[in-house]
Amino acid sequence: MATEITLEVARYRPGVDSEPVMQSYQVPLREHWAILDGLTYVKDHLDGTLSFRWSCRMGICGSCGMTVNGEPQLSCATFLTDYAPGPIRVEPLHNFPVVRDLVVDIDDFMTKLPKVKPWVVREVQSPVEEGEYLQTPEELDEYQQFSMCINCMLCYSACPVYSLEPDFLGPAAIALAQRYNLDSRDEGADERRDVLSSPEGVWACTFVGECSAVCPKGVDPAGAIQRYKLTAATQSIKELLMPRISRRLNSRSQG
Amino acid sequence: MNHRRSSPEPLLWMLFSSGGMVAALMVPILLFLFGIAFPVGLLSAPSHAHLYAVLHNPLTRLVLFGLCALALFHWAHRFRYTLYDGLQLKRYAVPIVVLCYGGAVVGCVIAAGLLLTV
Amino acid sequence: MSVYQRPVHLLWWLERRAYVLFVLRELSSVFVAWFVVFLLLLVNAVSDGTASYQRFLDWSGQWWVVAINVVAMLFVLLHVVTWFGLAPRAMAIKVRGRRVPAQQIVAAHYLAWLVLSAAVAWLVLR
Amino acid sequence: MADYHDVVVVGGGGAGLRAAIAVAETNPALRVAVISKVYPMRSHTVSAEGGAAAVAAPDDTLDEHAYDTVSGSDWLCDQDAVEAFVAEAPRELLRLEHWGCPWSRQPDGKIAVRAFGGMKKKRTWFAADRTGFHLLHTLFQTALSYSDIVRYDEWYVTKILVDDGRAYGVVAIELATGRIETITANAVILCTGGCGRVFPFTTNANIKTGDGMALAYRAGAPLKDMEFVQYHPTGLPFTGILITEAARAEGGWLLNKDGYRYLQDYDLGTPTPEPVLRNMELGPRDRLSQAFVHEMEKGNTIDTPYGPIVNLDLRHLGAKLIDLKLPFVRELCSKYQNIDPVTELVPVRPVVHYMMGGVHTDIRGATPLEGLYAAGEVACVSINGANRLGSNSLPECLVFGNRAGRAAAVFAARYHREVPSSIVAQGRDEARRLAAELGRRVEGHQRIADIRTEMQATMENGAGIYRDGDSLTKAAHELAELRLRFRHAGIDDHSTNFNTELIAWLELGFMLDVAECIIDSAALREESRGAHQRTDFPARDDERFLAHSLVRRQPDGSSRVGYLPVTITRWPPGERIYGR
Repeated sequence: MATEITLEVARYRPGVDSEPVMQSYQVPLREHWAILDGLTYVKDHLDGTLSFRWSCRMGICGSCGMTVNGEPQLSCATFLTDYAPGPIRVEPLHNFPVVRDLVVDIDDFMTKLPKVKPWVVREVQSPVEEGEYLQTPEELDEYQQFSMCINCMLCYSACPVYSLEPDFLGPAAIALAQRYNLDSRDEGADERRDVLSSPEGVWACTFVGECSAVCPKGVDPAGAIQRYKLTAATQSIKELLMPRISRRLNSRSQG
Repeated sequence: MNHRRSSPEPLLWMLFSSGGMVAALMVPILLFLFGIAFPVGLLSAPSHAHLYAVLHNPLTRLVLFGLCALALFHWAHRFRYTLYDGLQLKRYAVPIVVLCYGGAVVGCVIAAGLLLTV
Repeated sequence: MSVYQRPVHLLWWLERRAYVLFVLRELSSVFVAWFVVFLLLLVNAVSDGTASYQRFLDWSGQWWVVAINVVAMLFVLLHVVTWFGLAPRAMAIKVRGRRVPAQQIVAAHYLAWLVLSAAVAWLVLR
Repeated sequence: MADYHDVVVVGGGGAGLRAAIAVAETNPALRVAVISKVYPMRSHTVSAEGGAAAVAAPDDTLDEHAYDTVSGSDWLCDQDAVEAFVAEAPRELLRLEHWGCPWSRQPDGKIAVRAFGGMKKKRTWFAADRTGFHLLHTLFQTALSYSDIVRYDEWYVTKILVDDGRAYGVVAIELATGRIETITANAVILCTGGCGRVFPFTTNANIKTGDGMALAYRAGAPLKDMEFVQYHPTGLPFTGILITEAARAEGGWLLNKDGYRYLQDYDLGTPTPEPVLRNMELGPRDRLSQAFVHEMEKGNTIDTPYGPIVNLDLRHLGAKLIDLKLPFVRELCSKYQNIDPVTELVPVRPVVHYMMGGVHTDIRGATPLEGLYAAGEVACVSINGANRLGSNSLPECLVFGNRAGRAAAVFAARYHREVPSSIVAQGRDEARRLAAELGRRVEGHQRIADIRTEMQATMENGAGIYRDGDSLTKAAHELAELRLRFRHAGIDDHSTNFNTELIAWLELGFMLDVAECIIDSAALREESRGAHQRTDFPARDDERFLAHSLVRRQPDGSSRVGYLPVTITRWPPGERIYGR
């Protein structure tokens, strides 16, 4: 096995470069080394000016999403040896504005996330003194996989709809909304419906399915979206067919 | 709230997905028989009398109308988004919507006319 | 702060294999629509009488019509495979409180497909 | 003009978010802000795996939880703090449950609890083995519902502003733009976590560089019990990734090179097939890590390119239990070690995990510096004493995050003062200093990474699981030298946008301060207690050292260590007994 591998890293210096330029670095090719280890090697020994985000290096904090050979990946969970003999092309996540080198701006997601109310909504909050809200393992299982989202943004990077339609809420935000909709303790589905069942919500999704394919945590945002479409469409048609009943329901939930 | 109730998307999506399901279940066999097997002589085509009898059954006509209508709305919805995303033509949303769903409606009317006059 | 925004190519879907497959899947709808046209031509021919039906059979035997239908068949099959494959992700079906596994939902779809296809074939070929 | 908030929380992890919510709930009229160098959901709380302890089962009592904590701490904790902690922990975890935390459940829908090291009863709540992740995301998402909580995401705090003995805010850099801002406040809460990164081999994330400890220390607040560094017995070799104690709580065994459960040789009980509480693999972390060192000295460990290891055996647990209770362990092993714990042994070795010490606070989270509060790993209340029990740190973040938030809210409202003009001037000076550092070009300079690597090696050699006077003296000298070199370290990156090299340079400065505090505190504690084991003073010495060390920064920049008596309420110092 070769002892080194080439990383071709996208560099972008705002105000200096008009678009990213690729720069090559030779890094040691070692077993167990993730792409991230290669990048920190560059930062520590070759070029201190390279900027990228990272923290937990165990695939749970969601900081280090990058485009590796064209695919969105967590750079801490993608290994150099899998790409030998290289070169490995490392670029920032697609579909986001690039702030610097491999760092992208995710403010858009951070602004959209609160809009889907990703928290428990209840008409009456019981005092904690009364103990826990009961939830069976089966009820937990209903939403558990959607609670696994680490907000790493790989799904947004893989979503062509998001690249074309910047107003689209996007896979992770909708999956997190469904995480609460499907939680037996939550009563907020109706409050979330306005945002979810809007043209920028689930209806913009064409089920490309790449969000789920690239998710490092096995969340299925595409599935969450399709399930929500079915729920929302059924509800809408019920309201269309039985306007009086649904109006009464609506006025109650709004009141 | 008004915005939500007036949005046609849920209805259009329901038509699209029903159409997708019906098309997946029914189109392959019909297309195989009439589009490939009979024309290339893999199987001998049924007689006119037999087909005419089958078609004359109101149930057949109802099913075929359902198939045609839903399949057309399936096409309309998917094709609309293919034009929006695949060719980035969303700026022409209005003519695209007219073309797609208008086409489907016209298709439904023609289908109804033809099936009623068998 | 100046940021770099990567441009979206007109044919962005050529960038990844999965995107190409997606666009092909979406284009299958065009062939579904073509099938409706083809079917309605058949219906029209049958209702116009024997001669008209024979003319339809002759026309549909022309090489280019067969070619279109073979391509249409491939696309429709792509539609079937992708549609059935994605179905369990859009529906969470429960039987007696237990979630039905995805493979069983897919299998049920294919079963329904086989039964319906057999019924149609029987009706036409009887 | 500077940004003003009534309360500024520095750090957006478990303690910080809990504190911010507490401020918002205590007094909705207060303006509260959270400043964090990463987006809150990236904070290191996310990596906690095993669980959070709080009395829940009917056969358990607060006193038992308190006693386990006190004996686990080798009697160095403050027992009033422990009593408050165990009393409030269940309420905090229930609140998390109400906020949506997906705690694992019993079949009837009640909270499930698991065993944990050093605990006499099953009382550790868990969300599979991703407890910290779920806890952090639940807190973060719940915090989003408080639209009044202002967030400064990816802002790095460089200084606490102090006037006349009171904290009035901070100076921070916005990473994306390089903008330097003075953010004033009537109270500041530090929730920046620990400093595992001063050591070479740690479970800690890259962000855990002791910023808050150094910020408080430089602002004049003392650091407490800094010599107590917890080594977790089971980290993956090379990466240092944590394999949770829950793996042993569910029944995992530690085996030496002969496949022998060696813990039985270290006064930790006798091996049983089923896990027994406070026995063998369910002993406290300090004792288990020390046992590893003895095994190594006996030649019973296995040498690998990444150091000596022992094996964690989970094979007898079976795939079903592992997938249900330890799915993350399986994922981490397969991804980072290329092994499947269902069929293979997991190589592990002790790894720096947690700082028992931190910024000295009272039971309300207040530091001696007026207006400055601290909670979570950055703080030392102390409930952890000389050794923290596994699964006590998550509830600590919640209980004391809540307490610090409430106390700061009351303080900020009751003692509200106009921010003195000197504070703004200090802010301007700090901004000038940072700008100068950013522009400073050094010829043939020292690399940041080299100094950092040498500092980490120094810490491991000088203040590892076992220390002695010589190793500590040597470490102190090496640190002094590294400090000199650090003055000549420069950065290559002079740009203002997302300059991670500037941040790394600032972090290194903080880490050198914290490292010095650890070494100096350890050198003066001439006894062995909990995680602080001196080979030259192998016994516990309650006469001289039943006391917290307090290290203060002197005007000349050097440190001075003093002592503070331990608070004892109901459990007089006794022998730590496990497995018998």
